[in-house]
Amino acid sequence: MAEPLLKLDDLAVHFQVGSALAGGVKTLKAVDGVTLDVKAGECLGLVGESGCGKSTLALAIMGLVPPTRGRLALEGHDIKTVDRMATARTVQMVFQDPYASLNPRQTVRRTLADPLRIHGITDKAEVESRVADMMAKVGLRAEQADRYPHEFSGGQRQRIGIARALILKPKLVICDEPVSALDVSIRAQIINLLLDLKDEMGLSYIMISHDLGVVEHVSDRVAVMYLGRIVERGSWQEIFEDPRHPYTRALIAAIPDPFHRAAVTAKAKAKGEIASALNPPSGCHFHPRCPLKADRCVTEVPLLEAVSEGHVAACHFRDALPT
Amino acid sequence: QTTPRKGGTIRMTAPYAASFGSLDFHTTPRAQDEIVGKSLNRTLYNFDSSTNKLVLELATSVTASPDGLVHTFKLRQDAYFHNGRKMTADDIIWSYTRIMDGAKAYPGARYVRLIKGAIDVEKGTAKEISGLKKIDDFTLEMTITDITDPGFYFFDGTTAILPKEEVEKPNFANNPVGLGPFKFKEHIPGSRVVLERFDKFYKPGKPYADRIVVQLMAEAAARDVAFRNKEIDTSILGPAQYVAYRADPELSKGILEVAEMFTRSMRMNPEFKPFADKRVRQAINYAIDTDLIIKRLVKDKAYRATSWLPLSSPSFDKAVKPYAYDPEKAKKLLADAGYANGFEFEWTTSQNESWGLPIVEAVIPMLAKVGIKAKPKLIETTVLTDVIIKGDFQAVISSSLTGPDSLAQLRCFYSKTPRSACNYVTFNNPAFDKLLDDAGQTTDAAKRVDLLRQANNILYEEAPVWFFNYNKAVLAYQPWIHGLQANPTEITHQYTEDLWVDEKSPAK
Amino acid sequence: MLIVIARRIANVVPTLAAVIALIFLLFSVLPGSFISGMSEEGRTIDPAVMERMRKEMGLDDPLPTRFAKYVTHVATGDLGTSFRTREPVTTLIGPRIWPSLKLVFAAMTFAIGVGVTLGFFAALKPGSLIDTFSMVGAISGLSLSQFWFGLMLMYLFALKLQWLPSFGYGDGGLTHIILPAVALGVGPMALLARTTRAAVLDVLNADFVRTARSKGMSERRVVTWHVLRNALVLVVTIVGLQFGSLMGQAVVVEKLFAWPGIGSLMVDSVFQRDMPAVQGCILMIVLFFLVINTLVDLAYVAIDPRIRYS
Amino acid sequence: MKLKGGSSLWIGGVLVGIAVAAAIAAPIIQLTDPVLDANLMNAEIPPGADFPFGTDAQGRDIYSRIVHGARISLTVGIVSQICNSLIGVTLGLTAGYWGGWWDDLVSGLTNLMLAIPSLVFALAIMAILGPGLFSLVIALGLTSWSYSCRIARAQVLSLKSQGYVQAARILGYGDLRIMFTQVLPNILGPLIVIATLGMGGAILSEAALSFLGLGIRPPYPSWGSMLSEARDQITTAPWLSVFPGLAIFLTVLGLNLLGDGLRDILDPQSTTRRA
Amino acid sequence: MSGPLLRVEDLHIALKTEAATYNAVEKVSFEIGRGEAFGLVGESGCGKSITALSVMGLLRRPLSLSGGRIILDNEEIQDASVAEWRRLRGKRIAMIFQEPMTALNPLSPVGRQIAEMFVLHQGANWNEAMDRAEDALRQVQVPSPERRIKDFPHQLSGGMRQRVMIAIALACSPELLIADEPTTALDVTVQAEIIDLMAELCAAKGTAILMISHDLGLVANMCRRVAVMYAGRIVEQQDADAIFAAPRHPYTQGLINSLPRLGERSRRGRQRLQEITGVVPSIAGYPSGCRFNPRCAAVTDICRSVSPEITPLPADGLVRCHHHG
Ligand SMILES: Nc1ncnc2c1ncn2[C@@H]1O[C@H](COP(=O)(O)OP(=O)(O)OP(=O)(O)O)[C@@H](O)[C@H]1O
Ligand SMILES: Nc1ncnc2c1ncn2[C@@H]1O[C@H](COP(=O)(O)OP(=O)(O)OP(=O)(O)O)[C@@H](O)[C@H]1O
Ligand SMILES: [Mg+2]
Ligand SMILES: [Mg+2]
Repeated sequence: MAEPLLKLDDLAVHFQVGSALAGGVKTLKAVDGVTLDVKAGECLGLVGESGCGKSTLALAIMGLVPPTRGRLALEGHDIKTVDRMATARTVQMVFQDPYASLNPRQTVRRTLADPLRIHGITDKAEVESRVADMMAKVGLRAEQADRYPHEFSGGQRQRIGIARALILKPKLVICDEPVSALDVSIRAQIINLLLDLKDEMGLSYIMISHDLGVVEHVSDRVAVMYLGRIVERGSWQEIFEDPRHPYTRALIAAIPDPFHRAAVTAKAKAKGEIASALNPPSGCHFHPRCPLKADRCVTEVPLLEAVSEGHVAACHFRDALPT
Repeated sequence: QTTPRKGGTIRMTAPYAASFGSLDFHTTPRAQDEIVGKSLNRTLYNFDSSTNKLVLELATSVTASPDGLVHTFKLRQDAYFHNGRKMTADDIIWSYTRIMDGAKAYPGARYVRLIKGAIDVEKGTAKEISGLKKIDDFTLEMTITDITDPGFYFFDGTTAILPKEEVEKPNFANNPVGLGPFKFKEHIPGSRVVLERFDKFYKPGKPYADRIVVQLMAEAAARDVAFRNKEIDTSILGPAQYVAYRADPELSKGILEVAEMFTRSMRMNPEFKPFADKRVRQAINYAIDTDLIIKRLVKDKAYRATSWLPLSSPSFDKAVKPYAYDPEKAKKLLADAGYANGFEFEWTTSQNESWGLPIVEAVIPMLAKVGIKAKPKLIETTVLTDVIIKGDFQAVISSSLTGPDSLAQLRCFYSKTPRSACNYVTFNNPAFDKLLDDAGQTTDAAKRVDLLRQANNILYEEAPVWFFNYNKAVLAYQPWIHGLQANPTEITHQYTEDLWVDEKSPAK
Repeated sequence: MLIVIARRIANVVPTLAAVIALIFLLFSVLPGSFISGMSEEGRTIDPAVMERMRKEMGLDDPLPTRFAKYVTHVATGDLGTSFRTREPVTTLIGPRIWPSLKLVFAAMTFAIGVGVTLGFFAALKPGSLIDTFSMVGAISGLSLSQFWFGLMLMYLFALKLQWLPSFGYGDGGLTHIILPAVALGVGPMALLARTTRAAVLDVLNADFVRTARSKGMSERRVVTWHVLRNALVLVVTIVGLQFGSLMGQAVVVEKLFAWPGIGSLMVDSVFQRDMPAVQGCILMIVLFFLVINTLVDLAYVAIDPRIRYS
Repeated sequence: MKLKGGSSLWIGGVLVGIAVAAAIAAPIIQLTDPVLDANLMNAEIPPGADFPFGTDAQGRDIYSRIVHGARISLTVGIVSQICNSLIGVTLGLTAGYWGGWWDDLVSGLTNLMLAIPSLVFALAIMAILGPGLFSLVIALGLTSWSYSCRIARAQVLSLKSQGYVQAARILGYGDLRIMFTQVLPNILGPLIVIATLGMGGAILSEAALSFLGLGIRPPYPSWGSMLSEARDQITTAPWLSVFPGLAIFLTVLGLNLLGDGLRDILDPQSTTRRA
Repeated sequence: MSGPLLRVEDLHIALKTEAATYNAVEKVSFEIGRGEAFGLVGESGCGKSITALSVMGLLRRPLSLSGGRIILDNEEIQDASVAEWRRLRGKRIAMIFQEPMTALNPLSPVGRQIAEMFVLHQGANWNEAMDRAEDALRQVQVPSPERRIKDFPHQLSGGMRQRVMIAIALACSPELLIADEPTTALDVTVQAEIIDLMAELCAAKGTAILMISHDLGLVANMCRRVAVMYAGRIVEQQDADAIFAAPRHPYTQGLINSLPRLGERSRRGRQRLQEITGVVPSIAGYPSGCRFNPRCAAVTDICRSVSPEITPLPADGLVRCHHHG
């Protein structure tokens, strides 16, 4: 089998918060031992509630936060050994907030052309044509190239953000909640665009979102995160039709369902609030909210174990969930 | 005049800085501090402003040996320190010996050094000054090293007679005790010193006032307001206020003027080539319309300087006329000296309004007319002395004390006086040296005066400096204060036992 | 709480140490020695005497030696001996502290009293006459030259109206402090007026104020219960910073009004090259700043639970 | 402060504009030479037809001196603020961006500068360097950068997590390129505001230092030195102080208004940040 | 008593800027019955919040009510005096805001902020008010309320804060609760809990709800009737079931069909999402005629020139479209 495009092995990112003088330094385990891989041409969905470490994971992959432990391999090479510029040409990222992710003092042209120049493409004509190409691909008109971000709407800005991520022709694009900051009526445009580009350019995605509908729609495989750990991973059908972790079920159950689709019952809903990553509960992190909580959940950390080929869940009762 | 009133408060001002240096007057040479010192302390001699003479203060008589070197003082028997103890010859000896403590470098040492053997004490080779001998409690014999009037040396506040037992207490500077007409009451550092009448003062019936407050007021504009607001009784005036006060019908009634023993001049450093030539130096004196500057800029708050010695000096020659304003002559002299096209020099100056930058600024265009370009270089007053001592200037304008000891002052042009002592222009003139040598040898006062007059006239001719003016000190005073003295050594130094305020004074 | 105090004090120490080092180094390169400063108008000092005094004051020691000496002395609370009076600097500074504090507190009282009040009422009616008026006043207050303003006050209130004494410390009573306090306080006053206005406006637009209104509270209650304290949190920082630096700003006012504070001692000492005294004064000024800032931090802890519990 | 519409910007701009124009055109619009045309025969003439602002004690035309004073005073203001901004921005930018020990060091330094009131610091520096334009600019330019430093640092910290800065890093931009192309242009607004307000402060500080006797070196005048020299003549020749006083007041007022107006445009969120 | 609890008739809200005056909300009418849950849905900026604020009498400059009537329990309140508003707010109409983080006073313990309600409206003294605040907290299922009343807002999680907001709003058992996007800032699992809690409490107290959200699914689940707003106007209003089953306005249709819905792919495989072209117009750039016309797939000439009138639909429904089909 070919090397996966991206492979994470027990990746962890811990932050030191607080100061020695004020209440002591604490360790915040934003990402705590994540193992994942992304194959070429695949879209991996990453879901989880706010603060579970999705963005941190993305930043760690991008090299913007240093991992505390674990390995990160890009096309089989440890990322530490890969040149920063080469990484940049392989992995790129689309950000959540289209307003904050564009430099307000740079025209679209500059935003798109500068990376090319930095990566050694100095031929003016080539830069021009690649910029024009890219703009056309994301649905921007050529005459808009010399405008500043504030002259664009949110959806258009997100298109610029996507264009910037794709200008170096990366193989993998991490999309960190690419539509959640957009107007509802605009979201479809961007989702469609992302899917089109994927086919057109043969991209792989990591699609981070807490909107289960979006994740289901675009993903080939899905990973569910809770408090820094992956609690379930599998193909999109497995996750959405046969979730084997109570948290996944709770997530699905929480979605208001105007069509009364009764796949997951209301009994699956979680109680209470997400614990703080600063002092996560013992054993299974989810146990205080879990409808199935048993004694061993408090003490014993469930491991990610296979439910079926390619479908893993970290629950002591993964095989015995009520339906 | 009516008989002086007893009682009341005199409110004087100390205008030269925002604080007093110290109230241990041996340690401080500042004119500012001496304003208080004059009330608290007494010295062996006194300067009598009415006669411009030095008179005995703590002694009733003095006799000199024929060679003029041994002086025998009969001391006052009625002088008491504020702690109630009577002053004796021991106190004078102790005070002078303390001043010669080499490790402390008291400023008064320069005066006491006149006494034979004082230097040995300073160097630490002797414990006692050999030239001071106590004959009895009230008789003191002093042997000096130069033929001169010791009065010039022992009237300065830094040679005050202090009581040993008080000085040796740890906090003397905060509880000063002296022989003066007023005793210490309180000192609010940065604000004021308050003194109270000392009842055992030795002059009968004096002092008159109950209290003296010396307010610190360095800011002239603020002092002006305070004076007009009747919050203070005396205020020293700058040129601008001098004009204003003279023009005011009320204020003009209370102005005391005196020609102080300060000569303002621009020293020319002969190491700077043009200034080595006498004709250039004279040309500068001719080129500047000094009278105009004094009239318009200094607002007549100065007297035109003729030569080095001030008006109050007995050796001042009234027959000599100051350099006239004559640009043509200046040009000619410059041409003779080889500077027909002029030259450029750097003129070091301080900020001072009467002998600093404003004067320089007014002179620049005048010199420009004869082709001399002056570039002002402003430095701080504090650095000025440093610069002058080091000779680190081409020309420098400053103010110099030129009295009351004319011989001592003229020594500053004596060729053997090093620059670091006070011959800042390294003046060297054999005729001048000879006159000074003679003056130093003679015991005949009249002859000495005449010799010095001649020497002073040589300076006039040689023009080592631009003779600018003698300071006119101006003290404004309120109508209710009486007995102020026109002291030419420093107008703010008043013998306060003679001052009194009438009942119109608003002070309680 | 104790931890917060400890942390603040721990923060103060290095700053203070750095200030000591900085000041010492600055003044060790000062041209013109103290001794030459001792001679005025023609009364020069004997060079031999100067030499000896230099020795006595230890000015001829190499710089590191002097620095080491200075630091060890400061650590024991000894600020050195004044060149000028030959007294310990601490006794020189001691009597100045109280007048300085008085002036600074009076000025701050004025600034807070007038500035905060003006800013507060201006914010309640933005665009109104009082708003425009006080803000024009505030910005003018920030554009005034302090000594000029002081002089004007003197002329107006002492000379023309004869209401107040023009200068000096007097008996330490109220009348003498008013003019210098106003002259010193007008800058912070203007600043506080502006800050308060901005802060109150900020808070008035905050969500929780809308919540309070939606509870059915009267506007007055909203302002007194919810707006004031929150605005205060924003204003306190500025008060602290202004307060802390006021002793340094007082240099000019103290000189003008012949006020016996640290500032005038410092200026005097600078001109007389009395380095130990200058160093001592600056140290006091800095210490005052740090103390006030620490107090402000503690005030925060008292009024803002977000800090208290973090 | 919020005058109606952008009027604070307007009024401020006009006031500052006049001062700048006067400074630039000084040699043209002067009536006499401000230094050389001292004529004691003309000393202390009140404002009138020949001398619109009167003459000073040396007989020099006050108007011409004010016009030239604008050069010095504005130079002091502008150059010292450029120094402050350069120092502050460089330190703040790098500290905020790199963090770590450098950040700790810079923060310490900033606290230090904040703790020593800048007037006191400037006084000390002036005492060391001696009076003069150069030392004045140094004294004022080295002593009040803590504000711009703090602002720059705070802004960088908040920008650092903004998408476009992160995107730049991901795209392989170097640190310096990020600082100069991504960060700096976006924090310029508040920094300009601070510099504008700081200029006013510097002009006032110059006046204060002149009052304390540590001002500008002659022969060219600054407004502060003119004002401080004239203070003794306030009763006898009030025009000597009125005009430099007005010049200072109006220019500083203009700068403050301008700064406020700019803040509304460039830095809309920060109403309380700097005071 | 008869008649609906709240009737909003022909509401207009003006936004005054230096340049011009705009109608931020125009011709908005709806009714809410006693105890009924009514939903108001629309994208960001379409005027939902200010409609709600106008019902609270909380519009502030530059916004102002420029026309229409607000009738609470047969009483016109749009011109009520300050004092009358004060008696209405909190007591009869209460409101929950979107950001629980900023909607609570950070310097005041939450218990006190609840207790304020009892002091204000029921003349309680602080002690008994605090006791009742504790009860109120218990009602919104905050664990150990006796400790929590002393906590400050920053010590609570987002969900807890929103519970406190609910406790404040329901403290005086108001007749109407306006919930302006009460869960947008919360996580989905927490959101579900809060919605359930709100519905439950309101049912218990007989409080009507005006639920504002941009999540059509959420509103439809909770409310009986739903109104859809677009650019300051209500474009469609129907029963919750009907609006999903048969949306009549092209905008509503677009909203329902453009978003991937959970389970959709399982049922029908991946379909290309239906796009709504163009962008949401800004308040200064509302197009003439039908405000949706630049984005509408079925646009005709009349849509560009004539503003469509209301067409009534069965069961109190209405739609504002020339081609409602
Ligand atoms: N630089 C940092 N320093 C300290 N803690 C951090 C840092 N960045 C993130 N965290 C913490 O790490 C945890 C995970 O944050 P992260 O942003 O990855 O969550 P997320 O899943 O992306 O949430 P969201 O859905 O809100 O975007 C959070 O508790 C967050 O507070
Ligand atoms: N205080 C205000 N000043 C100026 N314009 C305002 C103000 N409040 C609201 N608006 C404008 O009124 C319009 C409607 O705003 P409103 O807050 O009601 O929208 P919304 O539907 O609640 O949107 P969201 O989903 O973002 O909360 C918007 O265009 C908004 O820009
Ligand atoms: Mg995230
Ligand atoms: Mg809203």
